[in-house]
Amino acid sequence: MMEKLLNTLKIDALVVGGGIAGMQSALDLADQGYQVAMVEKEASIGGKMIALSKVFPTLDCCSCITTPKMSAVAHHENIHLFTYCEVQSVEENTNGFKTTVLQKPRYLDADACTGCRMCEYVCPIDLRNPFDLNMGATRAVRVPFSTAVPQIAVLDMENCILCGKCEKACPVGCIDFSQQPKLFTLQTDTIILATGFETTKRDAKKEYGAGELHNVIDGLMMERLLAPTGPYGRIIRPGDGKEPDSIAYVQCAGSRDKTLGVEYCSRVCCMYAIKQAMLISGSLPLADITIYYMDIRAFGKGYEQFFQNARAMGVEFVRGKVAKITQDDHQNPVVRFESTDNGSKVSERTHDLVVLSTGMLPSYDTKPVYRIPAGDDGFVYVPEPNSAPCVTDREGIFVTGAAAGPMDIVDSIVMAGAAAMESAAYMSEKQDQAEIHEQAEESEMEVAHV
Amino acid sequence: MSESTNPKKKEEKDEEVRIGVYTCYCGGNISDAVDCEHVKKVMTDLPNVVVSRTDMSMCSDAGQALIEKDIKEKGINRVIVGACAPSLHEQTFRGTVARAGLNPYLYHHVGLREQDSWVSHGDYRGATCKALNLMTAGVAKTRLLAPLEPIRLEAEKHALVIGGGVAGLRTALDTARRGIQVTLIEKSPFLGGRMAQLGKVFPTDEDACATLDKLIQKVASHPKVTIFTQAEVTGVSGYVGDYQIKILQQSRGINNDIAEAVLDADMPKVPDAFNYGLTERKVIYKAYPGCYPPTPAVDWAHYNGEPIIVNGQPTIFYNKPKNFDLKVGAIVVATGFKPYEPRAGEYGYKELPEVVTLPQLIRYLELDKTTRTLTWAGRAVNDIALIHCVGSRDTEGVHEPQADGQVNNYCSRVCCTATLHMANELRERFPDTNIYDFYEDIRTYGRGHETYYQKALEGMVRFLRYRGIERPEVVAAPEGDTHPVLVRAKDSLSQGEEMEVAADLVVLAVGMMPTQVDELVQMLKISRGVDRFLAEVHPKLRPVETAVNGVILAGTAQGPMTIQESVAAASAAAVKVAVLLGQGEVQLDPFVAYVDPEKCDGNGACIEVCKYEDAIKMETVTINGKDVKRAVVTPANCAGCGGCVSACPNRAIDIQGWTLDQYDAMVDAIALDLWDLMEVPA
Amino acid sequence: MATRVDPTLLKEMKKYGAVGVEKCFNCGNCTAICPLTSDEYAFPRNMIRMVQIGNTEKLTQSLDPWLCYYCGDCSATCPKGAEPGETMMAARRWLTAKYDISGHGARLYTSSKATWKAIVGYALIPLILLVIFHVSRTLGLHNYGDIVTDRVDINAFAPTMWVWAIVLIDFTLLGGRLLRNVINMFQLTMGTKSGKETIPLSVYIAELKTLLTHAFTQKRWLDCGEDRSRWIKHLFLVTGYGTMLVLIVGLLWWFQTDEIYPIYHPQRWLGYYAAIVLLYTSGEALIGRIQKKGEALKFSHHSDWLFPAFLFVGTLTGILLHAFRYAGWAWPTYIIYTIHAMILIAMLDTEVGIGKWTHMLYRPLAVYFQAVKVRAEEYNKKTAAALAAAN
Amino acid sequence: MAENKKHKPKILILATISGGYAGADSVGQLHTDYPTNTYILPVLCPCIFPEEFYLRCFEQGIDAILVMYSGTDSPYKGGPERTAVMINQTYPLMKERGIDTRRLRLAAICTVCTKPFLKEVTQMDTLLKGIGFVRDEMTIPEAVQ
Amino acid sequence: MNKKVEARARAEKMKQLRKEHKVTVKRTQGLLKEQKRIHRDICLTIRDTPKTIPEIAEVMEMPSHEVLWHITALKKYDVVAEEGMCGEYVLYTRAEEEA
Repeated sequence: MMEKLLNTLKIDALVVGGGIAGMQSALDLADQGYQVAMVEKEASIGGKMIALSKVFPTLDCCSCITTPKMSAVAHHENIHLFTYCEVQSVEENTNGFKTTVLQKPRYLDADACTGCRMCEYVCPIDLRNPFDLNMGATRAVRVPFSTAVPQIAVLDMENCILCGKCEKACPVGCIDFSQQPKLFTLQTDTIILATGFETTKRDAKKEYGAGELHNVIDGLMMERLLAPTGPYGRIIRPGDGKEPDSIAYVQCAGSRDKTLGVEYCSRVCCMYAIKQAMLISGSLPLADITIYYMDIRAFGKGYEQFFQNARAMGVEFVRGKVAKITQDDHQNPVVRFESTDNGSKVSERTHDLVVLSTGMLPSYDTKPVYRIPAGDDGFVYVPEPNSAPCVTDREGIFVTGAAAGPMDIVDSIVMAGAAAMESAAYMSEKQDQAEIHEQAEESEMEVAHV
Repeated sequence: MSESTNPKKKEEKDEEVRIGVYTCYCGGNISDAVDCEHVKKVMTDLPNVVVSRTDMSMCSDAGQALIEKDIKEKGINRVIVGACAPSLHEQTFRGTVARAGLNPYLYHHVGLREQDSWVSHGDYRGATCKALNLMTAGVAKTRLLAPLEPIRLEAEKHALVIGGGVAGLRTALDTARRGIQVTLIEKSPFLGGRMAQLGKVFPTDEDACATLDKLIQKVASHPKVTIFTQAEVTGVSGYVGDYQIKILQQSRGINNDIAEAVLDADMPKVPDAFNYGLTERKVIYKAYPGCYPPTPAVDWAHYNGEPIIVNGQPTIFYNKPKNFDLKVGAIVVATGFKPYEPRAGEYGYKELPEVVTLPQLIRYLELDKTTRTLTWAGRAVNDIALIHCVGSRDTEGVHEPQADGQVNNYCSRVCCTATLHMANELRERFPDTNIYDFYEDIRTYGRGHETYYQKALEGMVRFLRYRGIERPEVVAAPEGDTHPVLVRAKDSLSQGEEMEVAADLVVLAVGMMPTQVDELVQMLKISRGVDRFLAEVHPKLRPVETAVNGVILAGTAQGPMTIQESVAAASAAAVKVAVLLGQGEVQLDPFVAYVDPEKCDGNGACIEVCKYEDAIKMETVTINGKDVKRAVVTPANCAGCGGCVSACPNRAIDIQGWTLDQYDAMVDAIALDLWDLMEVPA
Repeated sequence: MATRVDPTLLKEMKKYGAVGVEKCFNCGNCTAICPLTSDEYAFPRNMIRMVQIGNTEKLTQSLDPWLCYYCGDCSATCPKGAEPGETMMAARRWLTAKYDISGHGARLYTSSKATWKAIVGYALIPLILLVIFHVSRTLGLHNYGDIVTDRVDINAFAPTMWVWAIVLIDFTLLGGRLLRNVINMFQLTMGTKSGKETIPLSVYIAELKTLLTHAFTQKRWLDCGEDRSRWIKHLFLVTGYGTMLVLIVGLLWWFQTDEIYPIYHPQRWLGYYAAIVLLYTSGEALIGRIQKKGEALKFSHHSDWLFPAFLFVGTLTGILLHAFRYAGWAWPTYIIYTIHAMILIAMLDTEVGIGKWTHMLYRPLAVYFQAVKVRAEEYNKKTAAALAAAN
Repeated sequence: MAENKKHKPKILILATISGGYAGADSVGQLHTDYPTNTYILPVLCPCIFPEEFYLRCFEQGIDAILVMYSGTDSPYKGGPERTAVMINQTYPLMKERGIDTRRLRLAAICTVCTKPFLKEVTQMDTLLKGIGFVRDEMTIPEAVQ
Repeated sequence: MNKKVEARARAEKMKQLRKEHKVTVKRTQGLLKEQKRIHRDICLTIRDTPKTIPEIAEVMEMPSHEVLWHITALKKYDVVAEEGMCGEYVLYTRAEEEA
């Protein structure tokens, strides 16, 4: 299939990671005529962004921005998409980089699958859906989510009883339980790392209930609750299905906290909390929303106005770090905090639902495979951020998006363009040099002839 | 250049019109306020409509696949989608339609989100009825759509970059590295922009000028870059791929042979804007020692024309401005920012000698990098107060407007980190000083920025937190006080107690304002946002492009940014230029005038009103053996304004894709009273 | 009028052992995590803020530092590593010094060199007195106390009544100093110096039981979230120390005897009990500090070492004294007696009224004062309401 | 909003893509409500419309027309001027037919002119509440329905 | 005949595969058994009257968050449907068409 095609094609750039940054870089390269290979470890591209509800500060629906890009990536004649694949090793050679990629088995023939989901409907195993942060349900064989690209099912062998029902149900007979992992290689001139980020684990802080309190959720979970395709189809709390009347946001629940080993600011949490607050007050107009914060970092274009609008809409902002979250007899989370702004009183307030504004953590260590070190914060090290924000300390390999530190979508997209520029310029210059070299050789030969 | 495509139109009109109508939920954005299912139902019954569907998000791959499938399987040959604003996804769906083998202009987009669901909360029935009318109008137009071919134009592989600051330089370099010719113009005599005025910069503490110099060297030595300093754009015409630019360049006035000597000569002095008026410079000057180009320049605005003795010779310098034209395919606007200038009396600025802006202090410290004792206004400085958000985050009606009557309600993004960076530098260089910092929120958001806050705290900088509406006040200390100025604020961290800092120096962390480029904005027809910075099309979909095809933004002209962000934005701008011009050809929408030769009687009314050169000509053609005059349009020269359409008494001329017939049909549909169709449970 | 920010206090407080207080960005986590805080008591952030702003006046008037038992939750959960618990500790040191009018305490807290000098100075007092005593005897100025070497006769080496007299004199002086400091504390914290509304005596009397319970039990400590072992150990320490203090200061004539009583005699077992408790608790405290065990022992200001070290060495020398006497070694007994006396005097003189020792008075007083304040506020409200009703 | 039950006078907005239409989008992005009897059609430049077009609109039952052009920001040479000419020529024709000339208005709206946009729309809506449907005042030359 | 051979080969292959994935298959089978029981019980509980999550949890003596998850799964695959609200809680009932 694809590999054969690749042998005949010269691939110019490899983009690792199919999130918004990776997609934008790939598109910007492909639009210039470069052949791009994209490797994504999940079964669909779209990254973290595709799971979000609406985005700040425009409040337009997130999938309206992501899905067209996903679609463009999938359909672009210069982009070759490899999902459910992981990069195993990278070797440098005279032509650039030889990358060995592992194709994880989907246990079905990806070329034949039409994404009809018949297999999913017959599968007897209900599993927690990772796309919904384990709040919703899915099956052991499934299309990852409704807008997945490619629309191909994937079978989770870890949770399969091999009953064979899917095999029988599949109209094209593409299920193959005996599929094995496969390795293939890609030869490229340059690599762009767009490996993205992870979020703070919900159980990271014992003062916040160590993940044991079911009505204390994290920001990404709230995104799913707000998304029209969310697990419950409405905003109810995961502890007992109650529609919350009073919702609290705990800012810096994973950032700017030495006890968690994360001293940096995660950059997006203030804005996503404010955005979610605005969305909630749209769906649950009577709900009280409180945001406990230390500094509101509404720094971007239009962000400050967004923050002021939220304030004007009645979202309550309380300055003070929540020290402790416990739970009352009705599973209602109780937050304890000092309001440092107003008379410095210590208070305990009961809410129906608490959202931890968890921060961004590096998701991938580039050291073993790419021999690129991490900075103090664990994100990919960039030696000259003010001159070359996408250039790593290994020539020919570039970094973009949240792999290079916490970043919001706007900044990721801009940086993705910059990474595409850097790698394109790197390739142009390499080619120019090769031509100069060739010319020099030719002229030498001429001299020799004479 | 393509031919006008109207001959084709006739044939295809005969074919049966089969319309597919798609109403998007937009993930709830539309369906929350509009009954999309009802819209779908009503659309099904309209003539020529073959399918009518809804989807959670039409623009998703699955949604697009739906349309493709209908085109292929149901023989749909016109498509209309009701979704977000056409500026966002009209192109997406044109692409979808094209992929399915249909002419992309057989697609029509109706904005149901920005112009209906988002502006009609609480009026579900009204919004739904409005959607019905709009969609019906859309279908009416769709019925009359004709296939069109985009106009293909050869693109000049040449870009103009306006602005020689770090963003402009970076865009120029990157564009040139992709093999595209670049002309970089800078208004002032020297490159470097605002970055040259900085000392050490975060997050690396590198020397700004050193970093900048490296970049300038690369740009200046690149064979594909031409640099013009003291140059300004005076005229723009044309369109993407083929812009004609008029440039006016002032003379430098100095030959290289006297470059050294002239600097030593005696001559009048003026306040040095490079040092924000802290010092004076001569009228013939270099901005800073290592500036580029290294040749001094004459400050024509201040040079009085009197002879200056150079090498013993009285010399008079003459400015002979040069006008020249350029042909470029794309324009990058990198006109940068200017620091906010507080009005007189704002925090004591210009009234108390001890009050300075942060950029001024940076220059002051750069003037003498070695001194270990800080003095200001003749006094040793022991206590320094820093005030954040000066000229940023102001609220209309609460804060006094600035000198120009405007209120900057945005956050200037960089000042927090810049201020803390300065606090740390002061702490390091002058360890005995006490530093106080008045803030509302510390916004050290970027990678490595929080470290500066941490360091400032560790360095015993005292932070006082005021609340937005209660800004600090700066007053002269009463006679006999230990210090010349007092800064007072209600410290929210001390239960709102009024605190007072006695200071020798008050530093205002001023925000960023867009450079005044009104004329350029008008010439380029680009737009500004409410914050008066230049506006992009969409912050996520097209973050560096303007609404004008071929005009691209780079750096702080677009909004406050750090150096790092400016550089990234500049590279992103360059990539757009490369995409646009790299292929040597650009495509334009075919929305231009065309003439129906059967209706045209050659009266020439259209030519009379047309303001575009060579857009419409009268030609003699032979019809039925008779030589008659008929109007003929040259598509590449036609802008598609339609002035000719209203002038023609015979309705013989129209704009492709926007015909009067289509408008009539839409108006009819909008005039329909559809309330009867609303008798469904809301 | 606006309070002027005073940058010196923070620097001063660092000398008193505040570490990291400058790093605090006032998030309020410490106050909210503290199990003892409520609407009435909000610390430690307020305390930190006073230090950062340099509000010396407010800090001097504050009782809050004494209401903290240093469980360390605030320091353990501080997102900035600002060590709020240690700031509270430093504030206690600072306040102890502030209450001391002589300024002696301040010198000892801010300089380890001054502390050493004081220790040596005070320790020399008993030595010099003994030397004078024996030299004057050999000069024939008096005929008390020949040094007996064939058996142990402490009362001959250092006659009990003389020693007791000196101890009592010293203790009276120290007591005077302590009383003066307590009055000073009262004036500073209860606002009598700032001319605020005075609290009626009845309120003071009504809350007396708070003073007594807290003085003996440190009950408030139990509200801390940690386990009770620290409280229990401390309680034991208090009983052991109290016993020893009573034995030496109050009952020296009964305690310092040459006759060895039978084991069931209270003089024997009281002494043993006190010795064991003191040796164990002070030893554990020292080891804890060396190992930096737990939040409360992570940082040790030089003044923190002093009290447990004195107790430990004092107890050790006391035990040795007892052992030598038991063994009948005359000279070693006299020498160790001298050393023991030197240590105890040095301890008393550097601790009572100015050192950490003093917290055993200040802390219950502070709890008491705080309770008085709360009651007074209620009282005032009531009277105001009654007045309003009458009108 | 119970009053929505019935058909209300309709406002047609002809908005330039480079100006008014984008301005309307900006209003949408701010989620500011305005009446639903407003129908925006994008135009490249309203100079395309001859006088008959406007008259026909009224005849068809459009009760008011707001032409939101780009004014001096127009990307088209001569477009704004020509638009103004066409509209000025329409007014006397409206009078002839007994149509209140306030029903046709020309306004310059830029891409971020959210406040002017809302002002125009609400003003027109208020006007229509007072003067009612166009059909009720029109003297229709030919017999139409 | 040919079909039979194929079926046998397939059965053999599945057997082999089940052996290969012994651990996960066994664990998942246990999970499935439990899940089936719970689903049956939930359906039984809400057969006659629609109930809220806390009500179902009380009847089944199960933590409410687990009940919610099972309901979510049943709802996604159309076994259970929402039927109005009871105060702040959603009422769940059997879906009309049984899966």
